[in-house]
Amino acid sequence: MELQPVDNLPEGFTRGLNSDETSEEYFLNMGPQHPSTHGVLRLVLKLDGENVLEVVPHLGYVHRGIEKLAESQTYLQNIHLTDRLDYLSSHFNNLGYCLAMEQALDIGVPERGEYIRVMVCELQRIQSHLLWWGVTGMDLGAISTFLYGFKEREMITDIFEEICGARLTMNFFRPGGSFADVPDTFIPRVKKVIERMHVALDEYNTLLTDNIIFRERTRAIGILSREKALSYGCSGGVLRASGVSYDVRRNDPYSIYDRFDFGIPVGSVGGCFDRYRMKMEEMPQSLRILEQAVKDFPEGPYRSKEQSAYRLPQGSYYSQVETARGLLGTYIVAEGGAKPYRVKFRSPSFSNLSTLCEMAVGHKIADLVTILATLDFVVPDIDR
Amino acid sequence: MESYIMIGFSVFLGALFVGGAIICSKILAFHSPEGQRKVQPYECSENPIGDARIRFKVSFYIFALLFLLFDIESLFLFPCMKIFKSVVTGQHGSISPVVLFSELFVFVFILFAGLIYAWRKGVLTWE
Amino acid sequence: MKTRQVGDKESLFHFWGRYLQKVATGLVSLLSGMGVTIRYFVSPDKIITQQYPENRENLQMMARFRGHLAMIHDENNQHRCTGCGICEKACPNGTISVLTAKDLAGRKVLGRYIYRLSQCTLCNLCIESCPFGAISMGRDFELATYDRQQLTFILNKTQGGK
Amino acid sequence: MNQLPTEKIFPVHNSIGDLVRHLLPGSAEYVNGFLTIASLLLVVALLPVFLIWLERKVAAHFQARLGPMRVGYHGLLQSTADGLKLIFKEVLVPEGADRFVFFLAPILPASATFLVMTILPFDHHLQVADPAGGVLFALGISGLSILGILLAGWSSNNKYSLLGAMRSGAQMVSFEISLALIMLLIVMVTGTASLREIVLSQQGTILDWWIFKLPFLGFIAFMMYMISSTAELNRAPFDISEAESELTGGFATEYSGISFAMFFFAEFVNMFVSAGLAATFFLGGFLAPQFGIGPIDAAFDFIPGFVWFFCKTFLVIFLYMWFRWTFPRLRIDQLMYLEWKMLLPANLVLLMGAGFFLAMGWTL
Amino acid sequence: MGVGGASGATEQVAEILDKFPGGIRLVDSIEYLVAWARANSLWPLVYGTACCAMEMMSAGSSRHDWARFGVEVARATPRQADLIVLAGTIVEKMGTNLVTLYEQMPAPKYVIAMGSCAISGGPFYYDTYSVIKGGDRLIPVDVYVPGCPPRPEALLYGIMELQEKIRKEGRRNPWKVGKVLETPFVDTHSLAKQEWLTQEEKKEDEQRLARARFKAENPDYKPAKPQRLAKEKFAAMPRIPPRKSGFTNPSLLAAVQRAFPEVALFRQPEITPATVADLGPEYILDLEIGPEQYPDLVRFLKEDQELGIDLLLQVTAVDWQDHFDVLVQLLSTRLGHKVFLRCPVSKEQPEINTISDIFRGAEWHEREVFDLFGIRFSGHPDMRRIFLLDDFPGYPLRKDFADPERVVKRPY
Repeated sequence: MELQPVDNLPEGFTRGLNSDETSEEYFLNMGPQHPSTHGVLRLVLKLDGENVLEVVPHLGYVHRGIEKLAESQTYLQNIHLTDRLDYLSSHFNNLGYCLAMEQALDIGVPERGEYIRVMVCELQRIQSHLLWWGVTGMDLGAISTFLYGFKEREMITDIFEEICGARLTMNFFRPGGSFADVPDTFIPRVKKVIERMHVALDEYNTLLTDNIIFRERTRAIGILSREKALSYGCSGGVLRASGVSYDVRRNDPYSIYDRFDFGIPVGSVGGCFDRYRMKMEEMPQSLRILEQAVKDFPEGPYRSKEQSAYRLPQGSYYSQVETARGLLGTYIVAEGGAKPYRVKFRSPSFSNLSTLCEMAVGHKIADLVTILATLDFVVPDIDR
Repeated sequence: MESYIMIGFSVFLGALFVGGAIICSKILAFHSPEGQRKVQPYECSENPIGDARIRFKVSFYIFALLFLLFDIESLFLFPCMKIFKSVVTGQHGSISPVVLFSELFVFVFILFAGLIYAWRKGVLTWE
Repeated sequence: MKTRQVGDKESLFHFWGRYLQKVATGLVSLLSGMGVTIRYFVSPDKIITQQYPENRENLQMMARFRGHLAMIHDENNQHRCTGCGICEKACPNGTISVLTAKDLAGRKVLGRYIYRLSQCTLCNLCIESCPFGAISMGRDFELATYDRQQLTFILNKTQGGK
Repeated sequence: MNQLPTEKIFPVHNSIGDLVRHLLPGSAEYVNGFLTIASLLLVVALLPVFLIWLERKVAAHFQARLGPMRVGYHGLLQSTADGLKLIFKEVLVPEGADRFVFFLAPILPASATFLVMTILPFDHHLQVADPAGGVLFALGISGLSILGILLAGWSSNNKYSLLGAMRSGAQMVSFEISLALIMLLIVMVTGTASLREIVLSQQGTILDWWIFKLPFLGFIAFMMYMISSTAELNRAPFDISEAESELTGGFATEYSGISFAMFFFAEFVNMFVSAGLAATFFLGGFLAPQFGIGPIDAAFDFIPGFVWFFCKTFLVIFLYMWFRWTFPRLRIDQLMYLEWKMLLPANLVLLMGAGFFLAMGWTL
Repeated sequence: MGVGGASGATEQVAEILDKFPGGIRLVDSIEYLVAWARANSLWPLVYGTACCAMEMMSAGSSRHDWARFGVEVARATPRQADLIVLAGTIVEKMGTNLVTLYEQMPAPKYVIAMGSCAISGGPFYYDTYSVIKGGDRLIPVDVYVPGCPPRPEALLYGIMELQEKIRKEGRRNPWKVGKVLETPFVDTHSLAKQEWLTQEEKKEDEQRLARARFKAENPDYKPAKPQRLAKEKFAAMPRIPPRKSGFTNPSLLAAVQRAFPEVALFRQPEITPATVADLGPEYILDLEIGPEQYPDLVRFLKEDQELGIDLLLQVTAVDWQDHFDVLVQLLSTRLGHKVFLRCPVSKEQPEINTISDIFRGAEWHEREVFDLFGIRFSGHPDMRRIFLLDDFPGYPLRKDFADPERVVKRPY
């Protein structure tokens, strides 16, 4: 058996394979069509047996040019584009965009509208985390978790479908509130979800969190130090797992989040298990917010005055929200007129994923899958 | 011996069954025209980088050696195990069960010591 | 991953203690996990599957479910669309083409309302923008076809259309 | 229990055989043997079809859903459809593959499964062959499926396949040791290596089964057998060689159509064989469970032995499925840790413990 | 591409058998059996690019459970798959991979286009430079399931339609590989309008007559006024600005100006910390600095302990027709304030120093800016395109980007 030299060094690699006799190095494509890259992300790995020596991610396999497209659509039409960024956080994306518009046009939101926003967003956070939990389990080989996670997720999806008619791409929020009021069944349904989730979370913890195999699989894998996490611009669970207590809802509150009493889980080590724990502990906190919101859910108008056409005054507007994955920044540059001059979404997954090269090196392929799972990214959110 | 004839016969039948299925499929299955990338090895839908016939980690061979060691050693135990019961029940009058057990114990103990040695040397840790 | 070895700073007794404890807690965690799954296995009432084609009779979509765009027609097959084209402008992806004609009185009326389901994102903006309440979201979802051309619909039944 | 006299040529007897014996004296033994093998072949051919359906149904019910429902009663014909489809599906051979080895690889484990089936004691007299070294035979044959996987991985000219093959090689090679040691334990306490005699050594009440005998040690041995045989079968949580989320298709990445079906087939027959061996070693094989309560015992005894054998085997198969649909997958180094640092020492200790019991002449 | 007709030995076997009495029956029943097996055993490929993949997963979840159709055996490798559900947008970069995937599936293989993006490009039909407008331009599609995304039930219905299609095919109606659409990208919206207008023009003359006659017959016809739908009215609400923490704009500006006196405020030529206060608490300090001092300022902001700025939100750019602005957005996780700073870059020579040595996260952001705006960052360790193919012509987010081959211009 002779080692064939790689003629063309794969893109992004600076060093080729170790050319000496005992070398066991080779390149391997992981993706764009791979079950654990969660969509179409391509990683080119330089491996030594099973050990990862270098990872080069290749993005853009679902780059749809949303930011260019947004420049040719009106402000209102752009809301439905934000659905398709991080489709698991579409309410958050809508909200972020609407907050920027509200800031520009000085539109207020009535009390009930704010409560709807908070509740719907927290439901979405749980929904997104449930999917993430299921998929994480599946990536680690526990297929049942995938279906268990989806069971409760469907309950929340039903709520969304009832309030806005869509299950995934909601296009629900508008500047000043939402396009429709919640039906009467909303609160009972939310109560049911809260009740069920408390039981379900116990089940999840027994099934996966406490499982010795899972613990061993995630222990001391993919450590991301506090400094690195900050330097890479991580946010959300990834940043908090590394010990930085930053949550937009707490540190830069939007909507009415400063009225609610909830905790921000913070990790210590910054490994895979910490990142996992962040998400698992965020769900009870979201339930806490929901419980408080259900208790004093007000009557009244659900949105403020509608405008026939939204024209933002010249200037640039920035808003940020805490999505299920981290900090989503919406930056709108307006030059007057019905269409924005430039729209930029600061997506959490983009920055979070960039730490992958740092974390995966020295681990095995199986650990790479664990790291990818706990990073919890959505590829269209990265590629936009 | 006779039983092995039957086993041989069933091997023949098994091969017939498996071969039949494969031949059946050969005749009846679809053959789509050759495409550009149809026969390219699947590497997540990308063009494979480099050769797939690669050198592989030495740890695999270490474990193969360990396997040989322990598997053969445990097979050495087999005859001893086979008569153990009859020794205990006194059918082999000449051998005392305690002596046999002691011999067995020494053997297994050496095996165990080897394992501990490998453990301490760090051979058993898959890197 | 660093695994400690025998005699690696901790006493043998301590090592075995830790080892056995790990085995015991590990086993307990595995068994309790198996407990969760078996509870699902033995209780058929926990099955939440909705058997779709079999339950067609009583399958009810949510009231606001957005399946496809539909034009509201009354019992005389009359619609309220005036052909103003606001929905066409509201649509982000050119899904709707409002093609107008002139009626006998010379007034602009709707000729043909073309709706391309193949391109529609079901965002609800056309319905929100319609000042006359002429269109709404249909709740059908069984719309799969073998031919992409069949996903272009003419929504108005009265004037201009075929 | 009625015991027929031992046979002259073949240790095979069943009712069909008895009939033939009457009709065609002389050639009876051969005809009888062929018939048994033919019926066995039928069982082997149909088993995976049923087992795959069962796996899918059981998985579904573990996951609060229904599983196949629309083909036949509760989807009974689902795996038949799958099998038929796979036969009529195109077989692709990747560029640069070693064609001969590529085609040979799935045939090996599939035909090897027939070998082990021959020595399983389905009933008192329903057993194709009962070699004196049956245990060793079973152990030896089980290695053949490793060979198939290694060949498949190597010949595919695909890095994922190769990774999967190497993983499974290391894994199976390791777990074979503890499997061998557990079988040795059984040989030691029974004093025989014939599977039939191992079953017969468990006659008596249910407490005479090896799982309940050897105070506590029997149960531990059973557990260890379950762990190592699951690993040997490449089933979750030890399915690292075909870990879908890591290696896409694992060793079978390049296999399509009938070649892939062969792997599938072998996997499920192997599972049956493993479970059958577990039933034989630990659960009294074809013996009816006896509780020492007259009428129940008589009723149970009335049920034919192969029914009991299948019941016990399916119980073990259910355990395999239960594991699969509950646990996450282990990493390869953890797998090695489990085998070399946990199971193997425990096995040796167990062996010595049982030997000590025996040598002391204590009741087991 | 272009998988022609499929052939198999079945045809030859059938030709021989057909000659015998009852042979047709036999072949027919085998055909039926095979079609039945194929229809009921559709193993999908684990493939999904965007939102529709979630609904595809939902279809596999306990609630909808596509296992009932025998579809749950999702294969990660195309070699064992029968069905590929095009769930999500297909972009140019993925296109070749998709064709590879399809070709690597063994025949017979089926394709379901799920959702608007896979059918026609959907929301990304107009004004996008990278999206392929419909999966059937690459591979033949059997069933189209509309929706955005379709409900799981809709996908199940699509699978049932596909089963129906498969059941009807046999030797006499042999397995057809569908055709790949090779129509150019057209603006269907404008096309329909144009067609309609020419059609109306032709009718113009006869209609004029009809109208005249109508007017003569009904001299005092008054058309009914269309009734406007009464919409719910809402009161305007005063906006309560969110609470801001950390440094206030004046103190932040003062701190920066102490170290960098040249720093200017974007679009606010006369800056003093006092005037900044008038811009309100929601205004985020938007500094402007020359290219020479730009990395130094970023470094200063990061390293100044007092300011506590530690997180890079993003690096991006804006095309102002005559020049670019490279934008850096920074945040203090500890204190909560944000600083934006921008650096003008000329269009003729779009090059600027990198800040990826200060914030590691800037590396990808700068690659993105390079990819979409064509601004080079000198000193960047890995200056490649990040999203688009290397041979993509031009930089799409520039205002003067035009690519008639890829982009269908919005008609209105």
